[in-house]
Amino acid sequence: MVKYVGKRIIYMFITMFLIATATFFLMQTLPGSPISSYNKLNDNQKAIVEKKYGIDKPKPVQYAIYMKNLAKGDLGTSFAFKGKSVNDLLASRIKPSFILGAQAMVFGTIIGILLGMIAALKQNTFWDYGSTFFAILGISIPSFVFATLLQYFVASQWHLLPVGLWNDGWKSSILPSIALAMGPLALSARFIRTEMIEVMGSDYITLAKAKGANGFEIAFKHAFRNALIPLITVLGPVAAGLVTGSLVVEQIFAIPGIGEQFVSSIMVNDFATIMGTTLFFSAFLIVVIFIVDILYGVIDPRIRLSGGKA
Amino acid sequence: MSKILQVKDLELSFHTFAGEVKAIRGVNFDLNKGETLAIVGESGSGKSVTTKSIMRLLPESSSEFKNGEILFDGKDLTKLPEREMQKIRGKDISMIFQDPMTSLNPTMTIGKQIMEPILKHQKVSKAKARKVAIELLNMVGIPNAENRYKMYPHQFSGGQRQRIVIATALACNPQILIADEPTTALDVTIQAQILELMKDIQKKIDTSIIFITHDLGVVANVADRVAVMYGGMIVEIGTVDEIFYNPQHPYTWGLLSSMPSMDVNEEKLYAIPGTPPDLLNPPKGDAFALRSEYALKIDMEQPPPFFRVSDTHYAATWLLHPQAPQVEPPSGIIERMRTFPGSRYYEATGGRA
Amino acid sequence: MKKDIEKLPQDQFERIEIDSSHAERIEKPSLSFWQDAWLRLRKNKAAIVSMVVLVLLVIMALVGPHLNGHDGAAQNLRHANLPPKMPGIEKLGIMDGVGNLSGEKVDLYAMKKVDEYYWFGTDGLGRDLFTRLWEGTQISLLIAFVAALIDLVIGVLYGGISGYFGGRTDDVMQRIVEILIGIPTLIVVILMIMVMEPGIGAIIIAISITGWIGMSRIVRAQILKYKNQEFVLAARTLGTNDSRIIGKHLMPNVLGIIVINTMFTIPNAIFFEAFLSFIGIGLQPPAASLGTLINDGFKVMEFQPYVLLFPCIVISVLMIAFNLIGDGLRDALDPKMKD
Amino acid sequence: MSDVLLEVKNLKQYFNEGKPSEVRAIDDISFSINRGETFGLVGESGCGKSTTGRTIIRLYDATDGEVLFNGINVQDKKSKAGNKDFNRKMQMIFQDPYASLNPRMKVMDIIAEGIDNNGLAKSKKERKEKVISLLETVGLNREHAERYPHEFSGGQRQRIGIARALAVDPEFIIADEPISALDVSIQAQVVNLLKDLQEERGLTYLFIAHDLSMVKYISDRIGVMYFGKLVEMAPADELYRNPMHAYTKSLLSAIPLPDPIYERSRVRTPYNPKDHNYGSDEHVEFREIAPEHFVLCSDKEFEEMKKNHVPKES
Amino acid sequence: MKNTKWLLLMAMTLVLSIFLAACGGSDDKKEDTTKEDGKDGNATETPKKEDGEPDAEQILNLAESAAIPSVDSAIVEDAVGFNVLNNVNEGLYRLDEENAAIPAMASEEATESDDGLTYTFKLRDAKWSDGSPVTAEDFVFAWQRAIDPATGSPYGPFMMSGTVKNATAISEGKMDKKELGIVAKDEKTLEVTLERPVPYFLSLMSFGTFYPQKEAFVTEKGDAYATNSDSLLYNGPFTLTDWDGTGGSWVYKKNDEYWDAENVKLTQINVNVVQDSATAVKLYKDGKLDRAGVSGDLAMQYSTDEEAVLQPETSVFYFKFNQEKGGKETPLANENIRKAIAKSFQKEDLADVVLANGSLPANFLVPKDFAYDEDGKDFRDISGDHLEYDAEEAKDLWATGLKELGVDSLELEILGGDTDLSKKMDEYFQSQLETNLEGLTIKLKEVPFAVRLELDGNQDYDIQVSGWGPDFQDPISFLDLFVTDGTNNLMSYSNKEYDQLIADSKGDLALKPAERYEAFAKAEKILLDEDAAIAPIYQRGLIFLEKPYFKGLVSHPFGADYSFKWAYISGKE
Repeated sequence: MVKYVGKRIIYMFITMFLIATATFFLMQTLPGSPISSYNKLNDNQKAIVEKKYGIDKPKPVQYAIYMKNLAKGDLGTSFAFKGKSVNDLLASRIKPSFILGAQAMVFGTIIGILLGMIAALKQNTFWDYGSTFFAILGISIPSFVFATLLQYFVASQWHLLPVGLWNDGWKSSILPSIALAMGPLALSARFIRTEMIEVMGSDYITLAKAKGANGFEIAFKHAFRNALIPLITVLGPVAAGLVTGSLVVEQIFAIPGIGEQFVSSIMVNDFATIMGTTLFFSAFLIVVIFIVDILYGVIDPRIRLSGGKA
Repeated sequence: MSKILQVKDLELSFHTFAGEVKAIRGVNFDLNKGETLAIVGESGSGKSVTTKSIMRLLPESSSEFKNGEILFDGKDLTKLPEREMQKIRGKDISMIFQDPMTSLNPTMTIGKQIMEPILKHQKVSKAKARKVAIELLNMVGIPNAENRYKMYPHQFSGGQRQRIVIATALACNPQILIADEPTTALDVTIQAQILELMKDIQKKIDTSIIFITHDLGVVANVADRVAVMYGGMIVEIGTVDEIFYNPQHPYTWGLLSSMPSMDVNEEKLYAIPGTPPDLLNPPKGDAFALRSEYALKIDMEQPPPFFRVSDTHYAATWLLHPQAPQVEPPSGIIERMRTFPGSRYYEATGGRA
Repeated sequence: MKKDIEKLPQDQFERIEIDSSHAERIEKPSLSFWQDAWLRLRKNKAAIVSMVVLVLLVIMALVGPHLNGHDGAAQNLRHANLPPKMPGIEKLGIMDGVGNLSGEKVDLYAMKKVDEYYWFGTDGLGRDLFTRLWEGTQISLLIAFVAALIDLVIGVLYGGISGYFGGRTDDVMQRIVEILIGIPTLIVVILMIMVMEPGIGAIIIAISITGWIGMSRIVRAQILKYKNQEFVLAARTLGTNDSRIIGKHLMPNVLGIIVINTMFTIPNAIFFEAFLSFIGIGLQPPAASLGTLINDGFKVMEFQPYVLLFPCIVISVLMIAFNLIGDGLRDALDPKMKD
Repeated sequence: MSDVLLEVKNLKQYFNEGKPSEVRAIDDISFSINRGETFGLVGESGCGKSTTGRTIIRLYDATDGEVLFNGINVQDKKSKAGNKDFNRKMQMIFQDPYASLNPRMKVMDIIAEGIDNNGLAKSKKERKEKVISLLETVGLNREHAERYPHEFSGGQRQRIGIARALAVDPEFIIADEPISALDVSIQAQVVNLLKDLQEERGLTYLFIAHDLSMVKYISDRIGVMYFGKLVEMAPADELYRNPMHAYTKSLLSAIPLPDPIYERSRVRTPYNPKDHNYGSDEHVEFREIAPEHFVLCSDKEFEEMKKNHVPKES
Repeated sequence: MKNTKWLLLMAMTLVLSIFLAACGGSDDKKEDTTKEDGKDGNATETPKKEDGEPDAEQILNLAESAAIPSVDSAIVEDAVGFNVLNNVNEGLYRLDEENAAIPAMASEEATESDDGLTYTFKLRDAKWSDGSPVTAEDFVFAWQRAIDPATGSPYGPFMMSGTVKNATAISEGKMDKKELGIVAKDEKTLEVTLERPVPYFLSLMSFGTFYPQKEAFVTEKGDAYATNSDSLLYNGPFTLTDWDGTGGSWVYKKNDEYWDAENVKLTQINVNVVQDSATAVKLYKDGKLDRAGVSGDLAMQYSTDEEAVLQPETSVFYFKFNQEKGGKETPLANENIRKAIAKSFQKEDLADVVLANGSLPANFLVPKDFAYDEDGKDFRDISGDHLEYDAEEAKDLWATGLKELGVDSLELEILGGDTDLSKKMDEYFQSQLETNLEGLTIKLKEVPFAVRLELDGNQDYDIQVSGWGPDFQDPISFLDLFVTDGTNNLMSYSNKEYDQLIADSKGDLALKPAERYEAFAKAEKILLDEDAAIAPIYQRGLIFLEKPYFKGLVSHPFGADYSFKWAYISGKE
C-alpha cells in the first residue's frame, strides 16, 4: 500500500509538472502579451515593467524561473492585480468555491444515491421512472440553465433565498450548491441504479434473501456498499464537473470564487493568474482522483488487503 | 417418515422479451424428514427454478406461479406474504448456491454474514450470536475460526467459502436445506470433502436436504431418493437404488448410459441425441420423445402420466403403460437392472450386491 | 401422483422412428445480434419516441430555417423584440403577440404595426427567432456530430491499440491518459479556444482535445476483456493475423459499446458548445448555436422568456433524447442488462 | 507406436517472472505424444494443465523448454510462413462453448476462418461446400451455416468449435476441457464425435480435463498434474489400476461414481504434499516404475512403489 | 418496460411545466411591478420633499462590475480603482456636486502666474486617517513617485508629460525625478511649474494620479503598500475596510478624520463585485443592492422603470480605420471607402433599439454636455455635426472608392469587444454595412479587451470599434488622440493641418479660449468630414436602477465615476 501510494504521488508530481509545462507554453501562444493592457506606458516604462516581471528574458529562462518558483509553491505575480501574488489571489477565493463544491458534492451524491437506490429497488415502477427521469433531466439540462431557473424562481420570484452574493452566510450558498449538485446528483443516481440492479442480481444477494433478510437489510446492509464502491471511481470526474460548473454558477450568483476569478483573468490576459488557476484546478483534480483511489481501497476490502491494485 | 414439504402440481412461468417461458410444467414431489432428495437434470430442466420457487427467490416482476401449491408446515408457500416468507427463509428453509466465489458478500466479514440469520431469527445477543458463528465455523471445518471470523471472503479458498456458506445456511438449524449444485464449481477433491461435510452435518442436525445436481456420481453418493427432471417436469422419481438400478424412463436410461464407467471399457458411449426442448414452445406430448429412440406414437400427442413402479418409484413414460410394447433398454442399463431385485432383468446370481 | 390407467387405442403405442437431425433443428427465426438488439430496442418506448423526436429535430434543423420565409440573418430593427405570434395558436391566448413592455402586457405587433408573423418572436436586432433557432440547432448538431466523430475515431484507435497490444505500449499509453485525466477539461478547452481563431473549428477541436479519453478507456477495457476470450484465442490458433482479429473479432463486439458511448458523447458535446457560448467564448456572431441563443435569452428571461424558452426546450429535448436513446441502446446491446 | 508427434521437453511457463507475484504455472514438465493417440492431462483447476495446452499451441511464449512438433521446435519459430503451416497442423478446441464462438459472426464464417486464413478454398462455392461438409461431419446441417452462435445449445456450439478446428485438416488437436461446461447427456455426444474423428482422420489429441472418468474413457495415456508439475504418467488402464503417486490416489478416490452401492463403501484418501516429507538430500524426479508408467518420486518412494506395483493380469 | 409511457408523460409534463412556469413567471412579474408601482407611488413623492431628513441608518449596498486591481494612486488605471480612490482620498481639488473643480486639500483657489506656467496652492489643515497632517511634501512625493519610470505608473507620465515641467524627460529615464516641476515651499504651500500653459490644469488636480501619498507610510509598507485596506492611508470622505486586496467585496466607512466629515452622511457602503449585469438587476430587485447598472437587452425593458435613472456619459465610440497594416496600405487608406463606411450605418436605430440604454447617436468626436466655452456654450454647438448617416451618398462614395482601388468587392474585419453588447452591436454593423455597401463582406473578430489593445498596438486590424472616456474636461482630451504618431492614433492617420491646429491649441492659443475652441472645431471637421479618419458611432449613456431613498449621489463626466461624499439615504424606513 505504501509503495502504491508512493508511486501515485510520484505520478501526481509528474502530471503536475507536465501540466505546468504545457500551460506555460500554451500561454506563450496566446494572442496578446501580459502587459498589452499596460497601453498607457511609454517604451521606457514598458521595458522597466517587463524587467520587473521577468518577461524580458528569453522564454526558456522564463520557464526555468517559473518552474523553480512553482517548486517552492509560488505561482508568481498577477499582471492585472498589480503587485499581488497569485497565491494570495487564489487564497482569498478558495473558501466560497470550496464550500460550494463540497456542499454540492455531498448533497448531490447523497440525494443521487438515494434516488438511484429507489430506482433500482423499485425497478420498472413509477418510482424508478420518476427518479430515472429526474436523473436524465439532471444530466440533460445544462447547469447554467438550471442555475438560471433556480435563481429566477426561488430567489427572484418567491424570495425564498438570496439571489446571489456571499453575504447571507449559509443561505447564500444553498441555491448555487443545488445548481452545482445537479450534475453529481444525476450521475450518481444513474450510476447507483445500474450498479444496484447488477448487485441485486448477484448470488450473495440471493443468498442474503435466502437467509431471511428483508428488503431494507438487503438494500442497505448488502447491496449498498457493493454498489457504492464503483461509484467512487466516478467521483473524480464528478469533482472535475464541479470545477467546470463553478465557472458559470459563480458568475450567475455573483459569488467571489475561483471560477469567477478565472473567467475574469482570461478577459484581461492575466497570464500568471490564468496559469495559477489552471494549475490549481489541475492539482485539485489530481488530488481528488488520488483520494478517490485511496478511498476505493479503504472501502473495498478486496483491494485494501491485497495492497493496491496497480 | 413424515412429509415435511409437499410440492403439488407446481407450474411456473417466466415472462421474457421473447414470450412466456414455461419453466416448470407441473411438478409433484414430497420431501420426508431427514432424507436427502436429489433432483437431477440438465440445465434448463427446471431443477433450480423449482427450488428457488420453494424459497420464493425468483424475481416477482418476471415470474408467475401458474398453478399448484408448496405446502410447508401447513402453509402454502406460494401464497404466503413476503414478510412471512422472510421468517421462514434462513430459519426453516435455507439454501446453498453453486458458486462459492460469488455467493458471499465481498464487502462484509464472514462473521457478520454467518451471524446475520442468527440475529435475524433468534432473539440472541450479538455476543451469543458471535459464539454460535464461531462454533459453526469450527463445525464446518474452518480452522482457527476465532481469528478468521473477521476476515473477508476473498481471503478464503473456494472450498472454504463453500464451507462458510454451509455454516451460514445451518446457522438456525433449518428443517430443510436446499443445496443448488453446491459442488459443481469445485474440484473433485474439494467436492468430496464438501459432500462428506454435508452428510456429517445432516446426521448431526437431522435436516432434510434437497440436493440439486447434474452429476449422477454425486447423486449416488448423497441421495436417499432421486427425482429426474426433464423439460420442466419430473419424469422419474424413486429411491436412489431404484433410479440407478431399475430406471424406467428413457431419459434416465440415457443419462446413466452416457457416463463412462471406470471399470468397464465401453467401445462407444451412449449419447442422447439432439438438444433439450425450448420451453418457450414446449412440445405437446412427451418432451423427451423427440430425442428418444423409444418414442411411441402417443408420445407425440399426449404427455404421459406417472406410472407406479413401486410404492416409492414412479415414472412418466408411456412405456410403462400396459399396452405399450416391451422395449430393450441400452445395454449398460440392462447391466444395472440385473443387480436390482424386482427388475425384469434381475439375475439373482449376477448381482454384485 | 397416481392416475388411473385408462385404456387407449393400441395403435397409439406403435414405436416410431425419430429422425435425430430433427432434434437439432432450431425453431427460432435466425436473428443476427443487431436484429435481436433492434427487437429489444423496439420494445423500449422511451428510446423509440426519442429516436422519432430526434429525427424530427434533425429534419427541423434542416428545413426549419426555410419554413416561414424569414431570413435568420436579416435584421429589421423596427421588428426587434417581438414576442411569438403564430397563426391559429394565437387564438388560444398563447403565442398571440402579447409581450411585456416595461411590466405591461401589450400586443407589441399591434403597437409596432407589424403584420408579419414571427412564430417564435424576434431578437433584439429584429431577427426571426424561429429561423435562428433551427439554424442554431443545425450548428449545434453539426458541432456535436463532428466532435463525437473525432472522439470516436481517436478514442477507438487509442483505446484499441493500447488494449490490443498491451504490455509496454499499453503502459506508456495509459500513463499518458492518466496524466490527461488530471487536466480539468473545461480549462483546457477554454485555453485552446483562446489560442485558436474562434469559430466552429476551434470549438470542435477544443471539445475533441480531451473528449476522446472516455471513449478510449471504454474501448480499451472492452478490448482487454475480449482479447483473451476463447474465440479470439481460437482465431489466433487458426493463424488469423492481427488486423483481421481486430477487424473481424474485436471491433464487431466492441461496436455496441462504442455506439452507446457515442450516444452519450453527442449530448456532451452539445452541452460543451452551449456552455462555451454561454460564458461567451464559443461561437462568434452572427452565427447562432443553441448555446448563443440561450445566452441571448438568459439576459432577457425576465421580460422575454420566449427567447430563452425555445432554445432551452430544444437543447433539453435533444439531450434527453440522446440520453434516452443511449439508455435504450445500452439495455438492448449490453447483455449484462438483459432481463 | 513410437512415432512421436509432439514432444514437450522441460517446459516452463512462469508468469510475472521475477516479481513477488511470480506464478509457476508450468514447472518443468516433459512428455511426448505419439501419432494417433490421445494423451489425457488431468489435475485440479489452477494446476497448469490448460496453460500447458496453450503454451504448446503458442498462445503463450514459454519461459523455458522446448516443444517439438514433428521434430521442429515450435517455440523457436518466428517466421510467418512457418507459423501458418504450424497453425494448420495443430488446432485447439476450447472449454467454454459460449465464449469460444464470436457472437457477431455467422457459423459459416466462424468455421471458414481457418479456410480463409490458409486459402484452402478456391471459390466461394468451394468454401461453402467445405463448411457444409464440416457441419455434417459434426452432426449439424447446412441450415445451421447461416445462423449465429447464440441460437445454438452448448453441445451444438462445441461441435461448431470442433468443425472450426477441423477446417484446416489438423494432425493434432488440443482439447482444452471440451466437455466440462456441457450437460452430462451432451458430453457423450461430443466425446463420441471426437473419438469418431480420431478414427476417421487419424488425429492425435491432447485431452485436457478434470473429469477423470471421461479422461480415462477417451485417453490412451494420462498425465496427472499437480501445481505445475507432472506427478504421474501412465497408460490409462495402468493409471487407474495402479495409481502410485499419493496425489493420483487421492484424486481417484475422490471421484463419485453413478453407483450408489459403490459410493456407500468408497473411502476417500486425502492428499497432503507434506506427507512426502522429502529430505533436502533426496532427489525427486520423474521415474519409470513400470513400463511407460512414470511417477514423480524420491529414491525411497521409488523402491516402495516398485514393490507395490501390481502387474497387469492377463 | 411496460411503464415507459410514464416516462413520456413525465417528460411532457415537465416540458409543459417549464413552459407554463416561464409564462406564469412573467405574469407574476407583472403583478409584482404593479404592486411596487403602488409602493413607489409613495416613494416617488418623497424625493419631491428635496430636503427630506436623512434616515438614522446610513448604510448603502452597491455593486461594482470588477474587483479592485489597485488603490495605489500612482498605479491605478481602471474605473473601479479611480472610483475607490476618489472616495477614500482627495487631491488638491475635487469635483463638486455641479462637477466643477473646487479646492479640497487646497484651502483656497490656487494662484496662477500670468504666463499660466506656475500655480501655487495653499493647503488646508487636513489629516490622514492615522491622524498625521497632510503636507505639501506628501504631494511632491506622490507626484515624483508617479512619474518615476520604475514605478510603472500608467497614468503618471500620461497625465504629466507635456504638462508638468520635466515630466517627459523623467519618464523616459533621462532626468531625475527630483527635477519634476513640483516644490513644497513650506509644509502647507505647494508650487507647481508647467511646461506650457494648460487651461484645464485645475480640473486635473481632482484626478487620482495627482493625489498625495505619505512618504513615511509608503516607505514603511514597501511592497505591501496598498495591497489591502490596512496598508493604505486615507484623507478622503471614507476609509476602505475589509478589502483583502483581491477579494470580491469591500466596505467604505465614514472617515472621521476627514476635514469635511460633518457633511458626509453615509456611515458605511458595502460593495460587492457582480460581473453579470442581469444578476445585479436581480439583486437590486431583491433589495440586496441600492443601485444597479442595467446593460444590454435589459436596458430597453428598464428604460421606463420608475426607478430607472438615465445617466449620460462622456465616452464616445467610433470606428478606427486602419490605413496601414503590416507595412502595407489597406483599402481603408482610401478616403472614399472610409467615408462610405462612416455614412453607411443608421446611428439612431443603433442607439435607440440595439443599445437602448440612453446612448446618443454621435456625429462628432467630442461629446455633448462635456466641454463648454467661457460663456458656457457647449462645444458641440460650436462644432456642429459631421459624418451623418446617408446611405445614398455612402453608396456613391463606395462605388467611387472601389473604382479607385480597382476592385469590385472587399472583405474587411471589424475588431470588437467580447461583451454581449459589443457583439450585438457588431452584428448590427455587419448587417448595415453589408446591406448598404455592395460587395463588402464583413468579418467579425471579438476578443477580450486586453487582446484588442494588443492588436491595436500592433495595428493588426481593419476596422476597430473603439471608444474614449476623457480624463479631464477639455476637448483636447479627445482631439489629442489622433495627431500624427499620437499614442492612440495607431492607424497611420496623419494630417499636417490637423496636427498644427492641435499644436496651436497647446501653444499660442492656450490662453485664448475662444480661438482655441474654434481651432478645435476646425480640427474636428478635418478629422471627420474631410478625412473620415474615424467614424463616430455613439455617445454612451447608462441606465441605472436606483432606489428612491438613495439620494445625493454625484456622478462625474470625467475622471472617477462617482462621489459618495454628498450621498445619503432618506425615506428607506
